[in-house]
Amino acid sequence: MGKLATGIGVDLTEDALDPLTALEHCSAPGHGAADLFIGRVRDINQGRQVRAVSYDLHAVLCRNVFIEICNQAREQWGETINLWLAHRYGRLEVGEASVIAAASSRHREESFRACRFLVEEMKHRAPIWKQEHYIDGDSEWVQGHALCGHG
Amino acid sequence: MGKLATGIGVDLTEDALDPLTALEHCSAPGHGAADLFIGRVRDINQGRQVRAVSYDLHAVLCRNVFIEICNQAREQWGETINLWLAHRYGRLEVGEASVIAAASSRHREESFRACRFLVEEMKHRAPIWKQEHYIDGDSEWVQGHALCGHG
Amino acid sequence: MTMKTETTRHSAITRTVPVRLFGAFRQFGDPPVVDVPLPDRARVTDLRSGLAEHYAGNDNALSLLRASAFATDETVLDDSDPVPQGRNLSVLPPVCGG
Amino acid sequence: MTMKTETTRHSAITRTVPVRLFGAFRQFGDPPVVDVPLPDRARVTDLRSGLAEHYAGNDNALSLLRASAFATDETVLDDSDPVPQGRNLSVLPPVCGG
Repeated sequence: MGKLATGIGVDLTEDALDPLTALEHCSAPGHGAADLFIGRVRDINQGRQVRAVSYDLHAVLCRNVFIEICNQAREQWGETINLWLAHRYGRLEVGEASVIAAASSRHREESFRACRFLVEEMKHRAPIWKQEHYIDGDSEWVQGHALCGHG
Repeated sequence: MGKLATGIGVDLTEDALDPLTALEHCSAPGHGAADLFIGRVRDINQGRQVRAVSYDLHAVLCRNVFIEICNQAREQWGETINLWLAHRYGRLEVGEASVIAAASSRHREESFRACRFLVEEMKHRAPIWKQEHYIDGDSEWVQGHALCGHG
Repeated sequence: MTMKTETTRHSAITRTVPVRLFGAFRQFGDPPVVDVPLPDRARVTDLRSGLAEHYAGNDNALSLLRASAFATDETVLDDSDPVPQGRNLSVLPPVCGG
Repeated sequence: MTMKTETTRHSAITRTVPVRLFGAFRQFGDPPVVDVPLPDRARVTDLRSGLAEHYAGNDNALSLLRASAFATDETVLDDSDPVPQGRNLSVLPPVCGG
């Protein structure tokens, strides 16, 4: 678990993700709104029946990218918003949570937008990969978004 | 607690709202995404320091309106999405959750949009009122959105 | 002329309906339900007038009433709707859930 | 001419750098870290060429490599960047978190 600025929390863990931890982090007496997103392992992807997914990630870089994404969200929607971004790695069964993003803010507009931002940026920029395990016994690394250099 | 169609859950209660109940309802093997919104009592509203808020609601009509809102969300984003909409009534202290809305779906776009829809429609259409209690001892009913007849 | 008198007689107050109060209407010291006298074949607009008479002289309540809607347990009503028979009726101030 | 020979000599292989593999690169039977020979003053494009030589003949790996980026623990690199000294280096296939 890592915190950079107060109000920003990121986590990369092999353990089950806990939405209550995210919601507790994303709360404050002045925050009337919190939005939380959970990504879970689906039973079917592109027509193939999935049994489980193994997530691989570059922990150090990923943590830095998560913090950078959170900082950018604060630049856009205000320094007072709280943000949480956590991703699990290792093998996950269908229905288990792979990612939790959350944001809290004074009013709901910022929470919804910032939470969505965390999810979209994570998907495009975070060094995370997944290998799907199908019920037929086959496994395959899922194609993703090519990363670009800084700038 | 009420359910109309499978996958739609609405609740009006004096008890503390539980985000885990909402997230459990909004999950399915085919659902890769869930979005959850929590509205909480803020410590300041329009410059006045709030100690607590009393929520009043028309339970029977409110339940009907909640179900109607959920049905409309399904018409827009698909019959397979799961939806949860719960509101608390009675006296709530600062930080306590007054409303929880959640949606789950195959992909994240529908979850985000449907959850946002539930919140916006609830705020405009549900027969719910709030009286703010200020730290100076004063109390006031908060002005809201006028309701319109059907059609 | 006789016809008109007949009509007037038919529109005279013939019943009262209980109207439940919510939200800011709770602040005027009424019980939770107010009985509103209504003419026969009344429309929602008559219900509004009846409740306005109840609040005669209370400018805050009258102002709130103008911004409020009437509803059954199933739906919000238009002023032109007939007052439904045998249904619970409520007066709903502007809402602010969440 | 002498100058050019000097330059060429300076660009000869002078070190190897360990490059960590992630995601689909794990499927080709390599250890988690591959040592890539590099000329002095190498740029990331040289790192890419060096790793391509490692995967010579493996079309799947070469195709994956073309879509991949190199990174330190702090940031993703451009092909025109110098290979940073004393930093952990990784090759990152296209990502798909969530």
